[in-house]
Amino acid sequence: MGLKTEIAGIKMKNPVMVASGTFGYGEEPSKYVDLNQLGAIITKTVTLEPREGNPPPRICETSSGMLNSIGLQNKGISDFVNLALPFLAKFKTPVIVNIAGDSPEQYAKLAKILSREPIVKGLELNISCPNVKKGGLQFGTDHDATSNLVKTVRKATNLPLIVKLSPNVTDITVIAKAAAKAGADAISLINTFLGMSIDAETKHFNLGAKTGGLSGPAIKPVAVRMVWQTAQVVKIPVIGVGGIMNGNDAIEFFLAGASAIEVGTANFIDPQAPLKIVKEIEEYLKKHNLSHYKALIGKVN
Amino acid sequence: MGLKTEIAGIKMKNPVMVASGTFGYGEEPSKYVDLNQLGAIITKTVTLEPREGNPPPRICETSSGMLNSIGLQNKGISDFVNLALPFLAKFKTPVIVNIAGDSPEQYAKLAKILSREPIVKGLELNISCPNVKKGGLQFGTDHDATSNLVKTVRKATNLPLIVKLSPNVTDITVIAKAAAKAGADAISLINTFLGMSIDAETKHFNLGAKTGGLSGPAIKPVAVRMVWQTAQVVKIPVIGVGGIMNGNDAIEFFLAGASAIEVGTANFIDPQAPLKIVKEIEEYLKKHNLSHYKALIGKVN
Amino acid sequence: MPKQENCRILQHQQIASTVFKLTLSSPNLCQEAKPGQFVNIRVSSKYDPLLRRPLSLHRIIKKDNAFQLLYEVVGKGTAILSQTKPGDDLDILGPLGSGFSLPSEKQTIILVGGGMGVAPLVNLAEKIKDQRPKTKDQIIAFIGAGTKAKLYCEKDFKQIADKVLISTDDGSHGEKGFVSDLLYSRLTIHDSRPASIYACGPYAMLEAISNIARKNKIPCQVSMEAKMACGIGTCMGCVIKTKNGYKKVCDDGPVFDAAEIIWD
Amino acid sequence: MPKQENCRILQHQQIASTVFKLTLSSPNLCQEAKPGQFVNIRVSSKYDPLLRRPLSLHRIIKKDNAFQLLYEVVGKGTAILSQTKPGDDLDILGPLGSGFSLPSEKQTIILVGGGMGVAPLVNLAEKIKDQRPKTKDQIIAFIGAGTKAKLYCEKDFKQIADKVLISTDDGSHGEKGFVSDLLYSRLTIHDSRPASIYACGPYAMLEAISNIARKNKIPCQVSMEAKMACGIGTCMGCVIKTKNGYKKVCDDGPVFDAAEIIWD
Ligand SMILES: Cc1cc2nc3c(=O)[nH]c(=O)nc-3n(C[C@H](O)[C@H](O)[C@H](O)COP(=O)(O)OP(=O)(O)OC[C@H]3O[C@@H](n4cnc5c(N)ncnc54)[C@H](O)[C@@H]3O)c2cc1C
Ligand SMILES: Cc1cc2nc3c(=O)[nH]c(=O)nc-3n(C[C@H](O)[C@H](O)[C@H](O)COP(=O)(O)OP(=O)(O)OC[C@H]3O[C@@H](n4cnc5c(N)ncnc54)[C@H](O)[C@@H]3O)c2cc1C
Ligand SMILES: Cc1cc2nc3c(=O)[nH]c(=O)nc-3n(C[C@H](O)[C@H](O)[C@H](O)COP(=O)(O)O)c2cc1C
Ligand SMILES: Cc1cc2nc3c(=O)[nH]c(=O)nc-3n(C[C@H](O)[C@H](O)[C@H](O)COP(=O)(O)O)c2cc1C
Ligand code: FES
Ligand code: FES
Repeated sequence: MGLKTEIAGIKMKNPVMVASGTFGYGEEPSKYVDLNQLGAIITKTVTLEPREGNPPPRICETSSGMLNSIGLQNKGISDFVNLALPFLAKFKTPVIVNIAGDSPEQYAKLAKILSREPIVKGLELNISCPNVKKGGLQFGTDHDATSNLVKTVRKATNLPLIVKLSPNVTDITVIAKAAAKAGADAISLINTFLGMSIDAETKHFNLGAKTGGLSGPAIKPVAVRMVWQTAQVVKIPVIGVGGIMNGNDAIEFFLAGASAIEVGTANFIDPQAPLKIVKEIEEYLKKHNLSHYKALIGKVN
Repeated sequence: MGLKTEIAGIKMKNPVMVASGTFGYGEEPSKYVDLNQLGAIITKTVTLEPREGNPPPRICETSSGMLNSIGLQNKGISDFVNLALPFLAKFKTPVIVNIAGDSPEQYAKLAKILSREPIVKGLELNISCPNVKKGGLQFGTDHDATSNLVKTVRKATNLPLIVKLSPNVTDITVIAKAAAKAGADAISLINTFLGMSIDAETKHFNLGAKTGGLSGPAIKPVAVRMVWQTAQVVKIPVIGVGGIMNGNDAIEFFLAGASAIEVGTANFIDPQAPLKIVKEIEEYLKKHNLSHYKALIGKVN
Repeated sequence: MPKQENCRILQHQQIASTVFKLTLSSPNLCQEAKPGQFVNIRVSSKYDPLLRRPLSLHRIIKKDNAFQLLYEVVGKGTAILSQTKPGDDLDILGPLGSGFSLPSEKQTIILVGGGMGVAPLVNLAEKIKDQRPKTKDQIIAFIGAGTKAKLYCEKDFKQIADKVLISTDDGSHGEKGFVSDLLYSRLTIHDSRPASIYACGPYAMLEAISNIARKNKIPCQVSMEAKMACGIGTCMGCVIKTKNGYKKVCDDGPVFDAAEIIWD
Repeated sequence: MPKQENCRILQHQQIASTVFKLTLSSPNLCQEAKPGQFVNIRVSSKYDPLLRRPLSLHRIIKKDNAFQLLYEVVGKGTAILSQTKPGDDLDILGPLGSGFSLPSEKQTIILVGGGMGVAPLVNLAEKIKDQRPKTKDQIIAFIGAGTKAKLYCEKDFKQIADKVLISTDDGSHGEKGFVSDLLYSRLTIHDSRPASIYACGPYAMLEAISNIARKNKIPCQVSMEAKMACGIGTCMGCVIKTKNGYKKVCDDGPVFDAAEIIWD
C-alpha cells in the first residue's frame, strides 16, 4: 500500500530503514522484529581493522535524548563479511553497509571489498561520527574533505552511495552540495550532535570519552530543519534521521523533504518501533486519502 | 554565602542571571520573583528602531524543549530607555542590556546611547539570534564578522561587553577566540539552535516564520560541551546558558568551566526557577563543604 | 495579584469520555479572579511535556475558596492532568490575563460558546447574575458542539440564563448546524435594547460570530487561544494580529474586542 | 526466547520507604527465565525519561505464571514505576542477559548480596533449592546493607538458606561492617568442600568479594551493572572492561566470572 520506493537505486518495500549503530548487524533485534518488514537495514559502522571503541561509561541519558560514545567498536571488515553478512543474507531486506575509515583510501578499500558481496545493496559513508578522533567528523565538517572522500569512494565502487552528514556544522547545505556534486546518490542526515554531560555529585564526566553524540527526540527539530534546507538544494534523495519515534515524526520528515527515513534511538526504546512506524504511515495515508507516501515529500506549507 | 562574584567587571551577589528574551524587561516576572535576589537581569534584545517581530504562531513545544520565532519584537531603544530602565532602576540588581542591530554601526550606536544610562552595568551583544534575517546569525557564525563587530562596539563604549554566541557553528572556539581577541570582556553561550517543526495533520509549519530557535533541557548537553570547549581556549569568563532548570544543571555548567550562568526557558516553566537555583547551589556548596562556588569552575574530571 | 502557588485538588470528576471537571483550592484566586481569566498549570515535573498548560477559569466557588476548571483531554498535557487525584497539589500560575469587561449598563447579554468554549462563559454568566440580581437583563446562552455527547454545561446555563439555545453540527441535539448560524438566525428576534456578545470557542466560530456582531453593530468580546510559553506576558510568544499590531493573548487578552482582531 | 510484551501488574507492594515489590504476569518469562537474568522496562510513554530501566528478576512464581521485581526508587524512572497500579500493563523486554551458571557438582553455595543486590539472589537461591532438594548442599547467604532499615529479604533467605549472616555498616543489625568483611571473616569456617560465590551489589563490594574469592581460590560469579540503552546487545553501550576486551553487561552479562573482570 503506497509505500514501495527506490532510494539511490535501492528498491525498498517501504521508506523506513533502521539507522546505523542502533540495530547492530540485525541479529539481536531479529528476536523482536521481522527483518523482512523493514525498508532496509543499515548496519553498524564497520571499519577495516577491528576497533575496541571508547572506555565506559558509554551511555548517558539526557532530557528526551541520550549521549553515546561507543566509538565505532566493531570487529573489522573481514569478521563482518564472514559472520554478519551470512546472517543478513537470510532476509529479503536490502542491506546497506555503513562504513568509516581514517582516510579516503580506507573508505575506498572497504567499498571495494563490499562491492564483491551481492547481498550488499548500498553503502552509507559515515563521515560524521563525533566519537572518534579520526575518520569521523573531520571529513563531515569540511566541504573539500567531503568532496574528496566521496570522489575517492565513487571511483572504487558502483554501489549506491549514501553520504551521512553531521549536524555539527554552520551550514549543512554547503556540505550536502559538495557530497552531491562529488557523486553521492543520496544524503542521509543527521548523525549525532557532539554533547557532554557531567555528574554534579561526583564531578566526573558521565562518559568515559568525555564527549558523546546526542540523539533522540531532543534533536528532532534541528534534524527536520536540516532536512528541509538540504532537500531544497540537492537533487538527490535526502534521507531523514534524528529523533523519529512514531509515524507522525516520519511524516514530518517527508513533508520537510525526506524521501525516506531512518529510525535510530527509537529502536532502543521500542524494538518494534520501525514496524509500528510503517503501520502508522499506512494509517496516515488512508486517513488522508493518499495513495502513496511520495505525495507527501516536501509538501509542507 | 560563597556566591558573590564579578563577571566582566560587573559585581553580582550570585552568578545566576536571567537570559535575554525570557524575562522581558523584568516587569511581569517581578510579580513572581524578587528581582533583588538575582545575580543580574539581562533584558530582552533591544534594537534601535521598533521591530514588530515575526508572524504567529511563534511558539512550538518540542520534546524537552521549545522552538520560538519571536523575531526580536521590541519597541526600540528610546522606548526602552524611557520606560523599561526607570522600572529596573528601582532594584539593586545589575542590569545588562542585550542589544542587536543590522550592522556593527547600529550596535555601536546602541552601545553609545546605553553608556549614558548609569543603571546599565553591561551590554550583551546578541550576534546569534536565529530568528531575524539581519542582525543575528550572520555575525555569530563568522569569525571575521564577529571580530569586526566587537571591535566596533568596543570603540563606542566603556561598558563591559558580553558577546553571546550561536551554537549553529562548526567550531565554537573559533568564534569565541575572535570575540575575545576583539575585546569582549566575557562570552555567553549558547543562544538557540535553528530548528523546525511541522504539523503532520495540517502539513503546516508549526511556526509562522517556518524556522525558530530551539531552547530548553533538550539542548543542555550541547551547551555544556560548548562551554567546556570554550572555557579552555579563552581567558575571559564564559557564561553558560542552555537548558538550565535546576541547581544541579547550574553546577554542571560551573564544572564545565562557566563562571556564571543564565536561566532562560526555565523562567517560563517556573518563574521562581532562578531563585530556586540560587538556593540549590547554596545547598550543594554546603553539602560538599565548599566555601565558594568558584571552587567548582572548570573542575570536571 | 496573580500568584504562583501549589493548589490542592479538592475534586476531580470525569463528566464525559474525555472531559474533566477539576476543583482546586485557592483563596487568592477566588479573591482575585475575573471571568475570562485563566490559569497556567504545570502538569508534570518532567521535561516532556515541558510547558505549562493554560485553562480558563470555569467557575469560582467562593464559599469553598475553590475554583473549577473544565477541560478536554486532547494531548499529553491534559492526559497527565486527568490522572491527578484529590489531595494532590498542582503548581498553578494565576489568575492570568485580562478577562471579560462586564457590561456597564443594562443590556441583553448574549453568550456564545462552542465546544469547550463554554468553560469560561459559565464563570461569566454567574458573575453577571451575581452582580445584578435585580436587573431585568436577559442572559441568553447559545451553546453548540459537534454532537450531543460533546455539548457541555447545558444544565449550568439553564440554571443561570434566561434562555438557552442549542445547536449541534449533526443535529443530535437542538438545532442542526453551527452555533454561529443559530445566533445569526435568532438575532433579529431580540428587541433593540443594547446587547453585548461574549464568545468563546474555536477560531472559525469566533470569526463567524465576530462578523455577525459587526454587521449587527453589537459589541462583541471574544476569548482567543494561542500556544503559550510563559503565560505571563514576558515571552511575546502568544501574539495575534490586531489592528493595533501584535497583541499578547496571555496578557492583553485572552479576551479581545472582536473588532480589534485581524482575522485571517 | 526473550520477548517484548505487555505484562499486567498483579500486585505492587511498598515494602520499605523507598522499596517496592512488583508482581507481573508473564507465562513466557516464567517459562524462560534463569536466575540472574533481568527485564528492561519502559516506565513512561513520554520521552523524559527516555530509556528503559533494567531490573533483575527477583522471584519466579510458577504457579501464578508471574514474576517479581524488587526495586528501590532512586530517580525519576523508578519513581514513575512506583506509581503504577495493579491492572496496569507494563511494556517489558525479557528475559534478558546470561544469568548465573548453576553449580554442576555438590558444593557450598555462598550468596553475597549488598543493598538491592539481594534481589536476583533470592531467585537464584530458590532455583538451587528447587533443583536439588535432596542434596546436602549448604546454601549460606551473606546479606548486608548500610543500616537495618535498608536490609531486605532477610525472611526470604531465612526460609531458603541454611545459614543467613547479616551485616550493616552502622551495626544496627547483625555484624557491624561491610558484608565483604563479614564474608572474609567467615570463609575459614567452612570446610574444604567445593564452594561457589554468587554476588550482587555495589561495585566496590563486588570488587572486594572478587578479591576474597581469588585469594581463597573460590569460583565467583558477580552480577554487574551498567547504564544501558538497548538492553538487548545491539548498542554496545553497556560494556565493562574484561580480560577478553570490552564485554556487554546486558548480553555477555550481567553475570560474569569475577576473575574475568578488570576492576578499576
Ligand atoms: C487562554 C486559554 C484558555 C484555555 N482554556 C481551556 C479550557 O478551559 N478548557 C480546555 O479544555 N482547553 C482550554 N484551552 C486549550 C488548552 O490549553 C489545550 O487544549 C491544552 O493546552 C492542550 O494540551 P495537551 O498537552 O493536552 O495537548 P498537546 O499535546 O499540546 O496538543 C494537542 C492538541 O491541542 C492543541 N493545543 C495545544 N496547546 C494549545 C494551546 N495553548 N492553545 C490551543 N490549542 C492548543 C494542539 O495544537 C494539538 O492539536 C485554553 C487555551 C488557552 C490559550
Ligand atoms: C542488569 C541490572 C539489573 C538491575 N536490577 C535492579 C534491581 O533488581 N533492583 C533495583 O532496585 N535496581 C536494579 N538495577 C538498577 C536500576 O536499573 C537503576 O536503579 C534504575 O535504572 C534507576 O533509574 P531511575 O530513573 O530511577 O534513576 P536515574 O534518575 O536514572 O538515576 C538515579 C541514580 O541511579 C543510577 N542509575 C541509573 N540507571 C542505572 C543503571 N542502569 N545501572 C546502575 N545505576 C543506574 C544513576 O547513576 C543515578 O545515580 C539494575 C541495573 C542493572 C543494569
Ligand atoms: C548508540 C548509538 C550508536 C550509533 N552508532 C552509529 C554508527 O556506528 N554509525 C553511524 O553512522 N551512526 C551511528 N549512530 C547515529 C544514528 O545512526 C543516528 O544518525 C542518530 O542517532 C540520530 O538518529 P536518532 O535520533 O533516531 O537516534 C549511533 C547512534 C546511537 C544512539
Ligand atoms: C522565547 C525566547 C525568546 C528569546 N529571546 C532572546 C533575545 O531576545 N535575545 C537573546 O539574546 N536571546 C534570546 N533567547 C535565547 C535565550 O536567552 C537563551 O540563550 C536560550 O533560550 C538558551 O537557554 P535556555 O535553554 O535556558 O532557554 C530567547 C529564548 C527564548 C526561549
Ligand atoms: S505566553 Fe509569553 S507573552 Fe504570552
Ligand atoms: S545496553 Fe545496548 S548493548 Fe547492552
